[in-house]
Amino acid sequence: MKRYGMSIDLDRCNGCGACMVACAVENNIPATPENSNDRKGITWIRVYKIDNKEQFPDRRSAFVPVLCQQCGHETPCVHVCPQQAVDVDPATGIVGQMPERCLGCRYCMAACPYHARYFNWWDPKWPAGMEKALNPDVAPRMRGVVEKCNFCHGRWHAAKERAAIAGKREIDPADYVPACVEACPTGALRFGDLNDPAVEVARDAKTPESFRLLEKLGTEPKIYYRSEREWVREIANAPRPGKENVRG
Amino acid sequence: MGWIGFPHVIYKSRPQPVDFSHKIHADKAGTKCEDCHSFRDDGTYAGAPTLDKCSSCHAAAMGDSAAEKNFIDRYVTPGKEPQWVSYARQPENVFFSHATHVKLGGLKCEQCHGAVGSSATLRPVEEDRVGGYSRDVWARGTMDDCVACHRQRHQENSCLDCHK
Amino acid sequence: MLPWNYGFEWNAAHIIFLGAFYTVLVVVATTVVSALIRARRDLGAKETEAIRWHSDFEELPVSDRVCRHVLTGEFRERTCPNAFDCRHCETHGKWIEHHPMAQHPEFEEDVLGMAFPLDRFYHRGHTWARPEEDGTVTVGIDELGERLLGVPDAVELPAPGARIQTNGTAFRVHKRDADVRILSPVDGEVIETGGPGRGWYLRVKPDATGEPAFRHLLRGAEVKAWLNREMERLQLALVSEGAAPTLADGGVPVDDIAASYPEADWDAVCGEMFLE
Amino acid sequence: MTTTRRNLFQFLGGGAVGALITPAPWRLITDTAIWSENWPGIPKPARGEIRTRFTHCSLCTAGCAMRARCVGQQPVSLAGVKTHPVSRGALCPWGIAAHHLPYHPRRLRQNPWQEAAAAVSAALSGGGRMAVLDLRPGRTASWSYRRALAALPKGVYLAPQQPGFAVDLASARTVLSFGAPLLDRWGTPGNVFAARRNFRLIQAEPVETRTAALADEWLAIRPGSESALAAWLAGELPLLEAAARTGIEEGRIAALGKALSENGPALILDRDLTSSAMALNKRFKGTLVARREAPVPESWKKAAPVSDIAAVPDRSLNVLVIDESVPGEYIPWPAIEPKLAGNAVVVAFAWTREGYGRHARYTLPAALFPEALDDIPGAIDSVAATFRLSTPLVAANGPVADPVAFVTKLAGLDAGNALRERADAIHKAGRGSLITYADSKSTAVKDLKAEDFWKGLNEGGCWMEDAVRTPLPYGRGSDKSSPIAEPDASMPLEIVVAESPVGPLCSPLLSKLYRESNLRQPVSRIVLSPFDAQAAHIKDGGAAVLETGRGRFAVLAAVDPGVPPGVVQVAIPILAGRGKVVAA
Amino acid sequence: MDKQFITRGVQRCSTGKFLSWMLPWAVLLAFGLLSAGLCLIKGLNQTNMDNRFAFGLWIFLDLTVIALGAGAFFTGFLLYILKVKELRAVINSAVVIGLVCYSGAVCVLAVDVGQPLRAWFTFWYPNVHSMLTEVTFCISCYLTVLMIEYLPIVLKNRQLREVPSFLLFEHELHKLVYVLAGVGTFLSFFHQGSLGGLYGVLRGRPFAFREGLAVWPSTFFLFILSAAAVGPSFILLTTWLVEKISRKRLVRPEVFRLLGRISGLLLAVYTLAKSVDTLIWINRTSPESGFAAWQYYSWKPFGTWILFAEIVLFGLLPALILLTPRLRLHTGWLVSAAALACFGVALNRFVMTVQTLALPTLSFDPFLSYFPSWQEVGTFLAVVAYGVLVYSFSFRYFNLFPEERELKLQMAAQEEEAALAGRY
Repeated sequence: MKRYGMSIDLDRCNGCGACMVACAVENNIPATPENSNDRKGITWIRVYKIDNKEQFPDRRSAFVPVLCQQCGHETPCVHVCPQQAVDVDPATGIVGQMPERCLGCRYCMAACPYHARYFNWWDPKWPAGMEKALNPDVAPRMRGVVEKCNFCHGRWHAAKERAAIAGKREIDPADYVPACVEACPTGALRFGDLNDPAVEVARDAKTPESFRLLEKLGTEPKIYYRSEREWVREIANAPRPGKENVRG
Repeated sequence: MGWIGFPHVIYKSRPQPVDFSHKIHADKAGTKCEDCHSFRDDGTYAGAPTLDKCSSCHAAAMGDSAAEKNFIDRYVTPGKEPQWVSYARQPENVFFSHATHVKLGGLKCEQCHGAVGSSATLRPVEEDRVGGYSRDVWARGTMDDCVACHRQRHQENSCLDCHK
Repeated sequence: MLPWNYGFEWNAAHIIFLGAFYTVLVVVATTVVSALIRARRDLGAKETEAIRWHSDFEELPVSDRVCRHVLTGEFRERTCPNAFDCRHCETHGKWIEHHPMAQHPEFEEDVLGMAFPLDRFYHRGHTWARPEEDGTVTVGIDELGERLLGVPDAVELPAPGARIQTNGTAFRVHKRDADVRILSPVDGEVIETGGPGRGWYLRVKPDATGEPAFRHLLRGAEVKAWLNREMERLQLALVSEGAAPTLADGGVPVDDIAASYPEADWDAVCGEMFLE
Repeated sequence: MTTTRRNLFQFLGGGAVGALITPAPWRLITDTAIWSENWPGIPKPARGEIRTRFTHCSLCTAGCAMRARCVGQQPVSLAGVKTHPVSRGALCPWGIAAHHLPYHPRRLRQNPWQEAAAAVSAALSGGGRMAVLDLRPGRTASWSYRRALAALPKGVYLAPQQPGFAVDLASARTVLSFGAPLLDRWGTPGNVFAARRNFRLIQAEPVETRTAALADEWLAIRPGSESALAAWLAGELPLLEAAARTGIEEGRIAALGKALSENGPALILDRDLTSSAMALNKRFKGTLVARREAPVPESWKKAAPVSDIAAVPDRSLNVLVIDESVPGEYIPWPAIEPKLAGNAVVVAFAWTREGYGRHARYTLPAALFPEALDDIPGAIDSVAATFRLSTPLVAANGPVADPVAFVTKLAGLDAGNALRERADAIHKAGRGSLITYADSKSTAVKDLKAEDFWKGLNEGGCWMEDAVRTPLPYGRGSDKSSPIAEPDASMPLEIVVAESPVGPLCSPLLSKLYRESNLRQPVSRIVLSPFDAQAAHIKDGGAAVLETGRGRFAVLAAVDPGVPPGVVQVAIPILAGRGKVVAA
Repeated sequence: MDKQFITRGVQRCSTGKFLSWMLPWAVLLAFGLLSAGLCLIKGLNQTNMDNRFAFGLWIFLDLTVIALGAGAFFTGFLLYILKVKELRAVINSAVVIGLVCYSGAVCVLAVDVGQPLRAWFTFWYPNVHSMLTEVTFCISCYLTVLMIEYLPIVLKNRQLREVPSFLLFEHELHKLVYVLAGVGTFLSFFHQGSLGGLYGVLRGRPFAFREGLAVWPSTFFLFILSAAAVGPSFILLTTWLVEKISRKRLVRPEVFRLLGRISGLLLAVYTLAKSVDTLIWINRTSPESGFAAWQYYSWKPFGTWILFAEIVLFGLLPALILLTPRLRLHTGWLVSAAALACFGVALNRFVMTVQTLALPTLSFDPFLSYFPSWQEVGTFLAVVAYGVLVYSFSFRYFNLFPEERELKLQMAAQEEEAALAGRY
């Protein structure tokens, strides 16, 4: 039994957005129309620009990549789905969304505290010819269904197949790395099996600077963040209302 | 009445480009399935063989059957790939790994594809008019059949095992 | 939803949830189906007229459902539980045992200037039934009824041989915008039909003869008391249907009331008076 | 009457019940669901054999190595190559989706080659002066231009000024950057991030850019006062005054000086690598090295010199061919226009009409990555000379015109296989080695046959000179820092470029970064401090007009207390300078 | 002229007048259908909902409408199960209102989902742990029940009952209607509840999350209570409205008061329960998930006033009015209290849906605002128009208020007495 998870070093992330683009390319996520906005766009992983809410010159910013946190306990989106379109794979701990089963009620989106689920408000559209460049390992979704990060399941399938042809049941960890992790130029993202104490992700998760978003909700997310900066670690907690506190 | 007439209403039948006989090839050429339907190095399944595989033998007519002559004239000589229609082409949202089923699961081709290997002729593919799926995956070998086998072998974890 | 559907498991949650669901479906379906079956049965059993009368009777205002003995002042207060069918009314039965009705004299009785001969029985739907020597019964509309309808625009009579039953439709009369079902006073088979001009409408071969067969009909002294009540009702009906209260002082109704109240919703008035 | 009606009802009811026991309705329901799976208009990704091919990104001079995952011939995704010594497996968002570029909806579709050629030769027939503006000098194509122009009478080769040195980040311990976007697409990202762990980064700039946010120390310097800090470092300004001008307390300035001199080797950078910053490097023994270029054939040496646009006499150009087929440093049109003679023929080779195409008489569609075969000159931070090809992955999608062929044809020169000649020249020189990615091997050029060398290069190999650090003689450029700029009153605001812009030409998916999220600042938006916004009566999200030396631009204004007063933050490099903002 | 279709003995306006009343509503309905059609054909991008505001006006509408429609089941329950005979006067009207509300809600839901073609998946592959599954099953079943309950009312039409088979079916079905009432009560109990549960179970939304019994959060029971409480109020309100619009006496004042009393009683209980629940939530549930309750109310405009309004202004106040016999005697008080109660439940549903989504969960979330697009509003209006149309039609051709005729005669009697009094 694996427990795939990710560790994200916020002191390294420079907010370049390579992960977001790589994710969109890997998972055949189309661009939304010109008139869309940050609230209707689809980004399985989204890098938020956050700051310490101070004014110049005390303002300090950081970048926080947020993807599906792959909650491991009472996964909020799973038990609300009326027709079993969402499930947790016991073998990998990955929360999977089945677009073909989804009827687009969006209940799961209301349930997700991380806003990591995205709805296809438009029919998927690619510029003429670009559909040739789609990734064959991931089926494009139709309008009106919810989708989200599944740790690049297409790559997991490919890795399994590669193992199978060699007659192995276990995949080679090097064969399975999500697109965002592969793309991260600063090495801020790391991916691996949290159950395997040898891999660095599992070690990152245990460092004192590491934390998870909204840990107190008790949903056991599998995405660990870390930062040396005190004010950045604050984001683990509930919002402090009063000031408008987001720019990205 | 409805039960008989119905299939014709809902399935559009698409004939194969060439009247290929698995039987003859199996008998005469004594070939095994994987000789033509092979795996690639990365484990992906190559599906129906390409023309060069055929023309390696059929550069010139070997027998005198009309089908073969027709095949050579229409495809081999002009070097045009015949457009085979797949019987069991899975829907876009399905990930099916032959490697996993054959190498790890130890399944025989017949278990899913039936006696295609010994068929003397290629039946036309029946394609669902609304859904566009082949009848073989949509009416005969549905997801329920996959699930049944997977449950039996305790190979069922989540939707994304087989969906993509 | 079904055991062989993907995702179904034989666990408590599924069994309870779907169990409840199917129970509901079954209950609802059974209800509807049994209603249908019963309705068919009733249809077969020619219950239509009876049921119609019963549901109509239920719809009547309480004031219109008073027992005949209240009209005569014998009882102080009683609503009829039997839809005006006294033949099976124990109370009525007991009462007339102890207070047998006086033999009614043979002369014409005049009530408020209307002729109500006592040689016949009156139905509260303003029809009368007169037993003839040959054992048949003649059915007609009483004077007040006649005056309400005046000269009918049209009359739909049942064909001879048709069956009519007490409180069921005897025949229909059209007047102005009114389309009135005249209720039958007796059970029996129509043998001859009359009409407005001839003073009677139907000759009926009754299923039963003798006093009990007519026990539900008004007679003798009751008639006057009943009519007074009817005049009040007519009054009320006319007022509520928009006619000016003119004969409030108990004046004698004119021959063709309909004609004298052109503004009144005559359909409603007749519906009220003919207990429809 | 009623009976017939009853019959009707019975018939309908019976029909309904009857239909339920036929397969029809059930089948229809399921089919609609299946139909909704293959929702109309959803493309089916091509299936086929997955192949891996290698190339180099030509979107900028970093030329990062790329591993392309192809279905058949069609690349479906790109990734960096860990074994590449410079780019080290890193790609920027622009590069990651670069394989979408050929399908860019705003790409040029007509190819008026004949007309352009005719017009040009007509203009030249009277002995007119022809110039080629090459946005990315140092390529083999650039050499071809220069050779052609040398052959032409009065041929001029124009190109943006290239620094004569390279930056050796790896050996620096302390880096002072005057607003150089070190961590945001500067140099070769992979190289920078790798080196980043070894030096202390002090970022001196007015706004908190991505680089400032991740710098070890951010000197929030008063806009426009960088020169003052530089002057103090150059020992030309007393500490007190420097502090007064820059708005940074003396302590920190002093500490900065200390760090640079004691925690060396130091390195001082600024956005445009101006001579003054280089002068400071001389003072603090900055780790700059001489720029090295891959060998070229002897026969090419007779080539037109690289001349600066400013040096060209006004109204003297009759023909100007602009090669913007690969993005490079964009020379603003106002600097070019005066050099053109009346009715001069301007031909631009571009992807869209949105660049120089707006001013050119003819805009010819250039092949773009990954359609074009091209080589990529070394980036500012590549110490050793390299030679790598951007080998095409797909056939051109639509008509394309080759600018080099266009120019060389005029001079009757055939530069058809210039790349091959260059490769052979490199092979002949025999230095360095070829790094191939498929097998991640590095083979000395000496051990390769010219054929194999060329083959290796075309399979996405990279030739790299064995690292030889030749210290910079620091001869070039005055060692005096430039005079301290005095802000002019008419343009009260300092325009600071805080973003590498999401330009018009990138994969449509880049919208994820600036439209579908708020990660990057759209080119159409400026950011102001609440103070300045209030002064100009602009509210957050309101429309505004930005006035600069280059003209007036309609923009959307965002208000952010993180921006210092006196600064307007933009995402278009050429706007850098001073300006003012007024409400629209 | 449609007189022969109108129940005998009741006054209805002329056909022309009726049509001119229906016309504007029909137009509104047409507009609504257009906007709904746009959402179905072009997709939900027509709405102003987005990934953060996944639910909008429509869900609010559904919850409210279904709460108000609860009068149907509750009246049925009181009349047929608890044998509160007086309510016979309004049951038909209640059924029609229920039918209108539920069918309207279901239609909007069909537009609200992204893939209506797959709506049946919920039945075919139900996730029995999802509150939404419960809602879907119960509502669709209950809608069927309501239709069946509506049937007798239709078949009682003066012309239809001339058809013997209709007459008999109506008669027999009406005899069994108590079964349907029972089933309806059962179903309503669960879907009203699970509509509350819908939000109560959202562990990821501490503002909505509540502890509870077994699988049901406290909101499950609160919703049942509030729905049962305002159901009668809404019937009272509508009946009063119809009386005003049609200028007729339809039910006896006693019935009004009875409805008021029932409503008041339940409202009082609800308010109490709600207060207790709120206290538990503020002091335990919310802090345990890392959210201090004051945080929710420090985002303008949703200050603590909204909590006050919900509990005191629209809960306690109407409850007290309705429970004060002296005030109950005045229609004015009765109606305004009922209105308050209805508004209260609407507010509660608004808070549960819209405010829940507007509040940030991540520390760097902004507080969101959302304004529906005209397509959403149009669809919303379609439901209202549809309701008015169906109700008006039923009111004209079916006997929604059995006591109407009797009351008419009574009034005639009074008039006459007045006339006589004038004479002597």
